[in-house]
Amino acid sequence: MAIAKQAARQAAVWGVAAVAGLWAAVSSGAVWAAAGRPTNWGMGLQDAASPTAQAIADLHDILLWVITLITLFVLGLLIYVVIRFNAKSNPTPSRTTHNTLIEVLWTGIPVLILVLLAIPSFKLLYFADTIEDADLTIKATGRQWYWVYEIPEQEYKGQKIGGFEFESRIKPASEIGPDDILQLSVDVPLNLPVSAKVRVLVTAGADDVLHNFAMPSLGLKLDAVPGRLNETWTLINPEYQGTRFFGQCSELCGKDHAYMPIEIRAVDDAKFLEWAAKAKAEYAEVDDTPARPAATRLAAVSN
Amino acid sequence: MAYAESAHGHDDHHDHTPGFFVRWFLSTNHKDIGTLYLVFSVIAALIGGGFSMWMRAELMHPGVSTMTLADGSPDGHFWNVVVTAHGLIMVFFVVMPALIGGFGNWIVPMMIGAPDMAFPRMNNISFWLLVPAFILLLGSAVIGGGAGTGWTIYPPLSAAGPGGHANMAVDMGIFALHLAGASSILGAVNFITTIFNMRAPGMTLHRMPLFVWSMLVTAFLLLLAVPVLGGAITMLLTDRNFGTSFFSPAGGGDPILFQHLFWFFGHPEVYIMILPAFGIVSHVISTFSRKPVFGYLAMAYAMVAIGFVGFIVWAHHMYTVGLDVNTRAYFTAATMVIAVPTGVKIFSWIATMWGGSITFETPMLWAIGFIFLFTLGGVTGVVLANAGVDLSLHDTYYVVAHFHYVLSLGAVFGIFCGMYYWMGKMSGRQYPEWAGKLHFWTTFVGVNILFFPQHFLGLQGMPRRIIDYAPEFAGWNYVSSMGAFMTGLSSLFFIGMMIWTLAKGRRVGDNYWGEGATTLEWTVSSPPPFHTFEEQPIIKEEQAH
Amino acid sequence: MADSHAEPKHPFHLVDPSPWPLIGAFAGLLMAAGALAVMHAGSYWLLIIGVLSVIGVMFGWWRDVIREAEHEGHHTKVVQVGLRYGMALFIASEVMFFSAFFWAYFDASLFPKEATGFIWPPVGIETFDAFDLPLLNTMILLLSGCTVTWAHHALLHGNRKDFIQGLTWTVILGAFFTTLQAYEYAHAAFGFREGIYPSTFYMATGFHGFHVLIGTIFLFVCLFRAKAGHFTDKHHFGFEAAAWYWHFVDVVWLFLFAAVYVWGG
Amino acid sequence: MSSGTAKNKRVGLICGGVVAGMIGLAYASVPLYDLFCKVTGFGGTTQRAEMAPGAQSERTITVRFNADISDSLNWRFKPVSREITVKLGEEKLAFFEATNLGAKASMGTAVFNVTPQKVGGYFSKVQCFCFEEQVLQPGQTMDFPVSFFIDPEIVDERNLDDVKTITLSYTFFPAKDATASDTTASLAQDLRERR
Repeated sequence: MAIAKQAARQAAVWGVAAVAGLWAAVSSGAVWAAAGRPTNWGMGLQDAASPTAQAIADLHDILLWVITLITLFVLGLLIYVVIRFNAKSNPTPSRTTHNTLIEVLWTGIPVLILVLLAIPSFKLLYFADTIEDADLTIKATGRQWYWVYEIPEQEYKGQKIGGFEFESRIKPASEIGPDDILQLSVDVPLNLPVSAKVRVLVTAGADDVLHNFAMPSLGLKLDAVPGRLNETWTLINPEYQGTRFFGQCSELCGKDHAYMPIEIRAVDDAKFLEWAAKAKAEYAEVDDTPARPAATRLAAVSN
Repeated sequence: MAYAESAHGHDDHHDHTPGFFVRWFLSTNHKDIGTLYLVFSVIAALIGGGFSMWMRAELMHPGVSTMTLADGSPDGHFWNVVVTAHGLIMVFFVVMPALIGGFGNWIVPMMIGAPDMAFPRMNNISFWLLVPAFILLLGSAVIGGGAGTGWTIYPPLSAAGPGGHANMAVDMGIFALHLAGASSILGAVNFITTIFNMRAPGMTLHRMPLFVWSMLVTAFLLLLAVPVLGGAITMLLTDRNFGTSFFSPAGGGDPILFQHLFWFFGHPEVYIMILPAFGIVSHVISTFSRKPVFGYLAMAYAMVAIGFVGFIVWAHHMYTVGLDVNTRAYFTAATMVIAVPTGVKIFSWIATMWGGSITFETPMLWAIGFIFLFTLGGVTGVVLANAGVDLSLHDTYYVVAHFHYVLSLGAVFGIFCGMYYWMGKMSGRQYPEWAGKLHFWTTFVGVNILFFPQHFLGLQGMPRRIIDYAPEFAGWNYVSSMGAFMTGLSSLFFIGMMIWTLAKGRRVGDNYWGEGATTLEWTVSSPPPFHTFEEQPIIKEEQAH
Repeated sequence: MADSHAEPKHPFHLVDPSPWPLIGAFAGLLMAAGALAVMHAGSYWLLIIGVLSVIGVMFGWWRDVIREAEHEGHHTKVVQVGLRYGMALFIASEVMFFSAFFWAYFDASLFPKEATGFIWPPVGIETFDAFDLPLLNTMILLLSGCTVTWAHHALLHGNRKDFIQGLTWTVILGAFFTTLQAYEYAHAAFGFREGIYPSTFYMATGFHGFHVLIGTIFLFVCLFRAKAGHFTDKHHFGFEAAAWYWHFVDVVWLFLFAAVYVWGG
Repeated sequence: MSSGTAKNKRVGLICGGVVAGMIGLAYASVPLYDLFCKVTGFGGTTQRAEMAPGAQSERTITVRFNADISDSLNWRFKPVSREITVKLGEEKLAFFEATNLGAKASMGTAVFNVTPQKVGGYFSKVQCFCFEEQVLQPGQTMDFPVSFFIDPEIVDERNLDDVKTITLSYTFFPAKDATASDTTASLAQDLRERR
């Protein structure tokens, strides 16, 4: 009896230690994670490269600890009960069916834990939703089955840029280079400057279906809905300059849902401006020139 | 009605069982209808489960190997069709028929000491409606290239417009859901009426066995949730075929409205699938611990609370559609609340075992497995409840892992648990214990290998519902597929064993589980007579639980 | 078979095996297949067969129920309580069915900012004057609610003549309502397919109209049964169910009238 | 039977009373409803503002414009200016411009929304071309003016303090076929065409 008990205790301790070790490794994530891309055998979130992604990772770490401990607690209880109260160890069952104190506790303590969890959760939620003024605005339009990126005409770092849009499609296997990732690399990636607050507008083609613009390392995920513009923001932390970020459409959108990846290259301001200038020359220009100057309109309507 | 006339013609004696056709096709007997449901569910599971095996085979390695077009290029649409069919079959034609139609029909009347269900004839149409529904659903996977919309059938993908599904497949799917929905609603009316109106004298609501409680709550969820789905898919149908604009932005409608309506049904639906399993597990835990259920009232009202809260958390499936931040905050908070009654149930089960004298027959293994795996699935639910974290996890394999832990390893473990617990009661024959244990351990290990790595894939950002993935996801996908095949083989073993049991299993007496099994079904023979409780038992003590 | 038991020791009704559920389920399949044929092949005959077989099953099934209740004495007090539960729950599910359409309506009308430019009813939609035909319809339905209650009271007092009279008036008013509704549809200034307003309007009022039709038929059957001498002051759940259903249809209309015609007009 | 008749009379009276009451309520519902709307500011048509209150605050917000168009409309549809800066409460006028590039006249209808989502309730339009169906002849260019203001009450909402830019987005869809007004006839027609 005593030996059984001791063995049980030992088994429980070892089990807890092993699982906790594994999960701690997962939660730290450092071993497997890489920025902007998944890693084979990776077990945690991708490296956080934006403030939102960092906040998500932080909350996820807290949550992972809490849920791991709860699961281990339940597992521990189960193991204990199985060993201590099996028919051999405990031939005569008790008839206990009520214990008010413990029932109040196991209702109250979870409530407390959830309230405590709600605080960082809401902080993250409102943080991710807060948009101070953005330095740059881009628009992503989901279509079956590629993305259209538009850099609207705007001023960035004192320079007038934008006024162009381009299509970004999956890179076929035959063109995959050594730095590319099959399924995730695109023919024309979107370039974004690091350290700039970017307003991301997301929609789907007016005659299209739902898509979802997702970039795990940047904590971005937003539905693209026809006839409706959604807005979010991101900021690529400066140390990720030069990184290529990969994401995928995350809402079932038909036949080639698996084949509409998203690729963003993080560059510095100079390179970004260079890219924008080149892109404007190269890609179909968005025709923004009005047919008549604005002043004549005002006169016509001011009634 | 030639039949009914002739039935009156001869004078049946007390326990006369009708002939084959009448018994199985025109049945008004809750046990026979329950058996029909169980058989139906097994057949549907073979198809739905077969689809999942195919999917895992396809996902075993990067690249597309089996689901290709004639020229060898990937057939993404076919993949979507399989995903859709797997989801709809498992939800509507496997889990619900097994837990509600099968065990509910078999056990609820016996547990409350009633001779049958309240509306035996309606009970039969509840079953038979599933057959045409299933035919239509299979049609929707075949005709016109099939419906590749996902089980959520979101427009505009499910609409008839550009980029959607112009052919008949989605309409067939909609009618399949209409018929299955009618079946569910009629079944729900039947269960509620039976439970309210036909309890044996002395069996107050607070003396009712927990499985009956779980069916009562489930039936109310069905009654109130399914018609909303009916309305939603009717609007989808008219949008597709008659030019209305409910979900089309061009006409002033809103595709997001469909998601609201769908999840107002869809969220209660997941509780519909899990609550009966809660009920079964409670009985099994109590039986094999040889102890009454701990905190009976809390257990019953926790289910009521879960059912109620289930109606006010639907938008947590829609965190990324562009909902207002305050709305997301509300749904985050409301969703987290579910953890409280669920926790009460988990702890009460453990407390039931605490101080007991536990033996580990097969049903008990499934019940303990259920508690652990459901806890695991539940806590990842707490993670997903946070709208902020959902920015990373929405529509990834993390979600797939989460809902398979609560449904595939929760509800389905509940089904196996009930199967082993009541198999002897229903058939009069008992499975070989070693085989049951082998099935449990292979399934337990298999499903964990199958679904646990999917958490990692989700955290790494792998979206769900994709036919092919980057080589970076290859490792865990391979492991997951291995787990799937192990589970698949284990399930085939189960079916073989059940057939063997029906033919050659050891015969058992009224109460083959002994003192722990206290509910009324253990007072009748195994299998029970064609008509049970010709005379209603009288419940005096709180013996019911 | 239940009646052939020597003497049942419980008050419940163990129904004989019946072919109707099986046939009914497949009649449902036929109807669904017929609807598919209409939508994708433009052919109506399969739908017509489907609908007729569903109606046939309903007829046969409920004829059996009536026989069991009237002539075979299976509907004991307890069974009647069960039937009451059944009908009430069915109506509850119907309420949820309508709630989906009201949801669609309020989604479009309360939050019109996305699609209809903050305006409800949308520009270009000429709505009905709520205090014209719709008000008359409201009065008709309310009046029919009164006549059905009159019939019920008469029945409770064993006054068969008034019972039949009240029921007759209810059926006439129900039919009148449907006629007026058809007239309204025929004179609507907007077509079924002209955007979200007509969609919600026709869907909600159309399904209501359909329920009125069902309710009218239900009451009509009760009228027939009443004339055939069915229903006593103690045992008349068939009629009561019809009356409940009628009141439900009535209440849905009041919501429609208030929300769609008055508020949304 | 006599007591029964008396009772029937009473029931009849009650029914009559209920009917009379309902008629009364139904007629009273219009003024009551108007009153309700005035008090709560709630209702079908009140969300479109009649007039801007005028500049109320030094806080400015940049309003950017976004235009999308359905592929099945062969139109060019663009905002005339990319952005405008407004003071809270100040009414501004902005233009979108559409040109029919096709060879046939076509009809479009626009839907709009504003982002971020949370400011939706504070963005008021005085006049717009929102849901109206617009016909453009081949080659025709049409202006679509929108006049709007930002509700000054936005300052009271702490949650909106971060909002410095609002995006106003329009999407043009082809208008639903307006000739298909006769439901049943056109339905049958449509079904035949489908076949």
